[in-house]
Amino acid sequence: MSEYIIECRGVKKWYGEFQALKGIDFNVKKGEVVVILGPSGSGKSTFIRTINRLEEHQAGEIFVNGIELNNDVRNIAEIRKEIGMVFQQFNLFPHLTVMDNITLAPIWVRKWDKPTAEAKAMELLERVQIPEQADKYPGQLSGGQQQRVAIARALAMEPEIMLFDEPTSALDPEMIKEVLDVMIVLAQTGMTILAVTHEMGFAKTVADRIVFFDYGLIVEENTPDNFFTNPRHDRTKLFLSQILH
Amino acid sequence: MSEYIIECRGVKKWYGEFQALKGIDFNVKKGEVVVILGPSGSGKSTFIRTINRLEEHQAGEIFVNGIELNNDVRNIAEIRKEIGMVFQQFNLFPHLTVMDNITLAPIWVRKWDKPTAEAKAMELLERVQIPEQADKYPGQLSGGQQQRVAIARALAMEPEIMLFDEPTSALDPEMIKEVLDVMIVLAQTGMTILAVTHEMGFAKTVADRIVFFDYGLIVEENTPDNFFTNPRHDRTKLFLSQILH
Amino acid sequence: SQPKVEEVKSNEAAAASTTQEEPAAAPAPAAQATESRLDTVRKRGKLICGGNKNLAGFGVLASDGSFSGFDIDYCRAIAVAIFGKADDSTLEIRPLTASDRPIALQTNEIDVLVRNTTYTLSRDTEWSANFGPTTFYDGQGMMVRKDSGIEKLEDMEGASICVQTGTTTELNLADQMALRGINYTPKVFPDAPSTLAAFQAGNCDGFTTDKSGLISQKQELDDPAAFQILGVTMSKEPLGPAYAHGDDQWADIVDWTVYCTFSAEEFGVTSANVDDIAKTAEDPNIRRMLGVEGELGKGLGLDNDFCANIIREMGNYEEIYNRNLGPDTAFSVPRGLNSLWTDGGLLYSPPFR
Amino acid sequence: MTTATDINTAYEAPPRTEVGVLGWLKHHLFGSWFDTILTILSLGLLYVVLVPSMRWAVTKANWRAITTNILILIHGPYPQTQNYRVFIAIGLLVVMGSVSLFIYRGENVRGRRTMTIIWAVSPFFIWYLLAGFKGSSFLPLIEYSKWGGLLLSFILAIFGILASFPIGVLLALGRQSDMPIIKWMSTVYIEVVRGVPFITVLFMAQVMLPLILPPDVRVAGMFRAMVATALFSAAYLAENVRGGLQAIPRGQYEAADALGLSTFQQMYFIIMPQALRTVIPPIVGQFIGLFKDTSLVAIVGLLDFLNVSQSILSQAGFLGAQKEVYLFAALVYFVFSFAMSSASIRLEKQLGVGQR
Amino acid sequence: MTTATDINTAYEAPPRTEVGVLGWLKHHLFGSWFDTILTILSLGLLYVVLVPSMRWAVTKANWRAITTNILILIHGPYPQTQNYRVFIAIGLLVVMGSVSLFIYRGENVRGRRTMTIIWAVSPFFIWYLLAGFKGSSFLPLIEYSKWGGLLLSFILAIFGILASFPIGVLLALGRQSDMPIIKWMSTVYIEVVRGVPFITVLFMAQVMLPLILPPDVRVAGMFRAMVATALFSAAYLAENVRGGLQAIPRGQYEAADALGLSTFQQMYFIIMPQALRTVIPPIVGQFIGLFKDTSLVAIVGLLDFLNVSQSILSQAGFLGAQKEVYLFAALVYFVFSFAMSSASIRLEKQLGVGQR
Ligand SMILES: Nc1ncnc2c1ncn2[C@@H]1O[C@H](COP(=O)(O)OP(=O)(O)OP(=O)(O)O)[C@@H](O)[C@H]1O
Ligand SMILES: Nc1ncnc2c1ncn2[C@@H]1O[C@H](COP(=O)(O)OP(=O)(O)OP(=O)(O)O)[C@@H](O)[C@H]1O
Ligand SMILES: [Mg+2]
Ligand SMILES: [Mg+2]
Repeated sequence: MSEYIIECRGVKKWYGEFQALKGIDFNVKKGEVVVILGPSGSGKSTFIRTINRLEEHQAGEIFVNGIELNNDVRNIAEIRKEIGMVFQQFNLFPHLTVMDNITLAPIWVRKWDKPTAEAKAMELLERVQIPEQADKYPGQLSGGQQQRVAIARALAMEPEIMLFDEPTSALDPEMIKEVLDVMIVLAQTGMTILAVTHEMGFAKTVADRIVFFDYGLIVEENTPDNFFTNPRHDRTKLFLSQILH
Repeated sequence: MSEYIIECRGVKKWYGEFQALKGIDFNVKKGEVVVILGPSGSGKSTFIRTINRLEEHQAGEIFVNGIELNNDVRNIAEIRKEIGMVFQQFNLFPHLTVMDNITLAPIWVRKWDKPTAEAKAMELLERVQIPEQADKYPGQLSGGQQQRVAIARALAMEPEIMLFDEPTSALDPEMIKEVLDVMIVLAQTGMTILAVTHEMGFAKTVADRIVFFDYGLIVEENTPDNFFTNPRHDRTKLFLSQILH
Repeated sequence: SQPKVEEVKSNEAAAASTTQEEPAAAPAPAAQATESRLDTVRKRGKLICGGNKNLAGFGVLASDGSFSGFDIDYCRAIAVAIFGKADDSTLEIRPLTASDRPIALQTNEIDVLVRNTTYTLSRDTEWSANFGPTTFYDGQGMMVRKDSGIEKLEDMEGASICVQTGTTTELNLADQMALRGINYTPKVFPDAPSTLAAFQAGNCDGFTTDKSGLISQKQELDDPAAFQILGVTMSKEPLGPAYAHGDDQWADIVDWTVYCTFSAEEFGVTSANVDDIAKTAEDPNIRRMLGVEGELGKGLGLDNDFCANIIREMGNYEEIYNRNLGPDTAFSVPRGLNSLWTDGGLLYSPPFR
Repeated sequence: MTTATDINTAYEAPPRTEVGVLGWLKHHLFGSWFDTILTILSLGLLYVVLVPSMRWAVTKANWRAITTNILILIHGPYPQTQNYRVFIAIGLLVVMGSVSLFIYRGENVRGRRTMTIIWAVSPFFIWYLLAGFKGSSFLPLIEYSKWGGLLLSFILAIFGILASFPIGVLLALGRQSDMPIIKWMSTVYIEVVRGVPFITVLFMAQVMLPLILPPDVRVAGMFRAMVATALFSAAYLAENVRGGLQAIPRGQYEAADALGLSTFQQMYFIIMPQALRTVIPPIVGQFIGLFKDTSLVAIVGLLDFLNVSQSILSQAGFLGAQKEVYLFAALVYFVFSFAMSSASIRLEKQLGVGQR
Repeated sequence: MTTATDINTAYEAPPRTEVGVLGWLKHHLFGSWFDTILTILSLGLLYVVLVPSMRWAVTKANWRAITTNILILIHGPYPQTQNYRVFIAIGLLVVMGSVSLFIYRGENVRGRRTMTIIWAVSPFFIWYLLAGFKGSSFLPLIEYSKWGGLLLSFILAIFGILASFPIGVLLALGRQSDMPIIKWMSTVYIEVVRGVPFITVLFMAQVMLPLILPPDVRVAGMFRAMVATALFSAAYLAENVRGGLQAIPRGQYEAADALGLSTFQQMYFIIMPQALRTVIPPIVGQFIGLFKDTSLVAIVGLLDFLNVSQSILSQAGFLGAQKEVYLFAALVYFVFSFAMSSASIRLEKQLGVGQR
């Protein structure tokens, strides 16, 4: 049991009558880096969001750190503390400075005092290489800088797991590189990472495992090498042919 | 004079005290496909937007089809009829159906009657391969579909020139391909195209010329072959090294 | 300082100068001078009379959409004097609040104001208005709860009193209480219903207004028997019609309309017998009044039989009074001062001759 | 682990955690102890408030004050011999309203266009039906001073809404304009009118207008009130519309420019439809306010619904009927305000404001 | 063509097409014939309106009606022997306001915190300063029925604004809530209160309250009016806030959830600051309306500013001074409404609502 930090068994999810997840069995070990691929609408985002309960699953079980995700509000709070999430659209709080964006949750959820939280925030901003932006507002930053702030904000809670939902797809090419660099460093430090991304370079270099979704199911699970050079499933081959144009 | 469909001489543009364009000399022949590259903030968007007067230039001259762009409102209207523009964020009108988005300008600016405009619109929707979406609203379409509607909307005015400002950078990888395919077909039909894009595949295969901007100046102008394999300028080399990771 | 104020006021009303431009204001009095009020009214085809819609017995909007009441009947009488009849085509009642009635007069919105308005010197001057003969002699009274133990004003030390704002009532109250050295708290309200509602709700110990109003409004209370009206009369409240300065012919028409109803009662002419009496009467006073003899009506610019018309349509003073306030109504206000001079009251008409 | 060899594109039906009305009740009203307490408390509150009120309404209240006066409540002093005209107008509107519900839902374009034309023409038709013609014996002239009650309140509110709308939109655009004169004038107008109580405006109109106009030109009080209402409301509307304009992304203007649309076309087809849609709630709130503020026109001597109600209290038979009359008035205002509010929420939903 | 061998990162200065005030005037007021005509027309209008008004105000108007009564206009029947307390309160507020302008602009965190505490405490201080204490000879008790004029209007408006704010926010959240009971209750409250005229509410409070309360409990009219104002305003505020809530992207809620913020923290730190910011214009419009509507409290017998003004008109000596009195009242309302409006526009700019 304790071998896995995330365990999903038969997770199913409906939006109204539409079934977005059809029974996902999927486990992640501590420190693993997993990249999730798949065509648009295949349920990647839905799945990653059920893990920190931004979406409620209606069947199956999800355990994070051994705690089950169910209607118990305390469990949800407990699990969310351990999971950081980075969104495609950054979702920074536009009315707060970068510093306040990062320290808000540590101060009010982790109950750190302000100097501690700010010291931690500065450390993280240095790690994502934008310490000089601490007092700006998100609207004053470029997209790449905003996404790095979002990563720092998630890391400030010192989570054990980081979820990334297409973190670079709203960015310009040069900025993509900035963000990927941060993610790569993060992966190398041993963080458990679950990332939906179409950056094949990232998948090839740092992923321990690649998972391919379609129609709400896991179609293929493979090592990066095998996945790209020797995919097992026809659907995967079709997908790769379109991506690697 | 009539050799060029677009002629720019010493175009300068300030935002307040900040100079975004520092004297651009640049001409485009009818039927040419020009790709504009450059780092973020180098003035690519600003330049392309001065050509249909979304931004006003403060020095220099711009001629489109031999008509000078100046404060004369009639000239501006005349020129805008001949130029179609596709934006990064699509900018479809969310309260109008796809059909109405496309036919609005032909009916009210070109003064076509409705059936003519709708016939033309259907023809274009078939060309961008989404005729079945005519009665939907933009919010009901995927990003790739929206961008194809935006292209159809611009083409419906039967412009002689198409401007693209990073038309694919808000899209998912699979959708990028859909849009690029449409653009490639368009280039092959002999349309004059000016495109800001970081899709190197597009630049390599269909561009007649590549222009590289930095700090509000044209740093390098070259054929695609030479540009990628044998760039003249150091800045270009640096840029290429970051993009082609 | 009084005359000075008056001068300023009357100038202003006459010259009609406001924030608007000066030149446009200048011709206004001239234009008014050329056309008499009577001509204006005739040309318009109807009389516009400022009235009340909220005072039971005096001016009320009835269920059939018409206005009725003692004051409204005088509006009618004036319309009859001019047009020979009073109906929708010859009379329009403009319901007014206490505080906009002077403006309505000054701006010629209305031709005459018959809205339980007390005749005072300052109103006479500062409203740029004149008052006709008093139609109803009222006096301010005080109503209290029977169980309050208050029998006279002197018992009201420290009491709170509900009173309507913008009225002479408010000022009389202050004068009378100051005179007697009584401390009290006035609670003022913008209109009659809210004043009474506050009293009903127990917000004040006393409720003051004209006695006629007290009598009628007492009926509006949930339990009229639990209240009593004190004997004291705190003021003189002569109520009568008012009209703007500047047209004496018009003033005469209004005045003699009122006197017509007084005289008719004095001579025993009623709506029932007016036509017979016109044929048979021998008293020259009556004959002149009814227009059978002489040219009195023509002198006013009216039909010679204007008074006969009034009595035929509206009745004499007694009929008007009884119809609205008399023993058969819910209010049953005793005539008191409003009796003919011959009965010891104050109603006295100058002779028709 | 799981390696599907064939992709399953079939769907299972979603689990039914709640079935039917009872399930819904259980889930929503008694889902937790907190819900349950709330449910019981509010039922209790309803009981405490409603039961005595109903008992009073049925046994004690003297509703004759209302029933006897229902006609003047509806149309004020409008002559009762002619009041079938008012009821024809009401009937017409009801029929048009019901027919519209069908027609505008359907797909019949010709029918919708016809209906729109009918709606556009009907105000003039109804106006002449109500006002009549001088000297006509079939539809004799009814003077404006005779229009009152709900009829008057409606006319004021509807005119106020219809007329303030274009003025408000123009003012909002004016305030955003690049031309400083237009900008200043719009701003001054908006700020001055918003800054002054409606009563004061009405009062000034009452005092000033007769002084400006030649003495024999008389503007009926109703028109004065109509104009004052519209001008007053326009200033508030302008600010609401401005809020909506601020929510339109720049890209919409740019796209319209790039297509070569003129400024007017851009506003009419692109900007305004979106701007107005986002500010439906405040605009409707304002219109409800306008409807209720029509009662202030009493100051120019008009007999609107609330004033007729109040005057009932002075009728000899109903001297003590405050509670009944005020309750009834509140109820009538509520019914119409609520209808407006509901219609607006339906509209909001149809236009998809709430979704994102 | 141009092939820069070295990148020019230097900037030229922008061309100066207009210099100084004259240049600005030329460009903006006389830029085209249309501008020029507009400029001349509006100057003409100003002349036609302002000059005679000023002449009237200076030569004809009888301002003694105002000057003689200035004290009761400010504080109504508050005893004039004690009215230094009112002026101390006003002075205090002015001083606090001016000091705040400096403090809140500066960077001194301690100073700002102190100032905020002073603001929080001041209402209680001022209240006791004005109300006094029973039996005290230094600050004798002044009964609430003696509070009037602008003082009363302000108290009603400020209390109405401060109290309706939290209630309105809660109602808006309630209406968006998932719990049907809370949703219904909020919706019913909002719709009923919005649907009924303020006058009716005040009147009902007047007639009904004494029937509900035990006979010896008397609530001062001022408190009744304060509560009614706040409750009434809250319903409108709720709808405005709901408009703001609808403008918040879902991503903001999700990000807050993902960080583990509680529902309250989420609302307080993330959602509300943004929601309120977008609806500043309608909220301010509503508060201006509230300030002006305070004049309706006359119906429960309170002497607010407008009622004091009107009562001047029944003083012998000033019976005909309508124009002066109403103009002055309009001016006073305008000054304060405009101040609110300007402050809100500054706030909007500071918070960057208009920029995108
Ligand atoms: N709130 C919702 N209501 C209804 N259907 C939804 C909702 N969210 C997602 N879906 C549907 O569920 C399916 C899976 O969506 P999801 O966002 O998980 O896909 P994805 O794999 O992340 O796609 P993408 O690459 O476009 O982000 C899609 O068909 C989508 O239309
Ligand atoms: N409206 C504006 N006001 C002030 N500065 C502006 C404005 N628009 C653009 N700029 C500035 O002008 C410069 C050029 O902007 P532009 O958008 O043309 O760059 P770009 O090359 O298109 O960059 P990107 O790849 O990020 O789109 C940038 O430094 C930008 O900050
Ligand atoms: Mg997704
Ligand atoms: Mg750009």
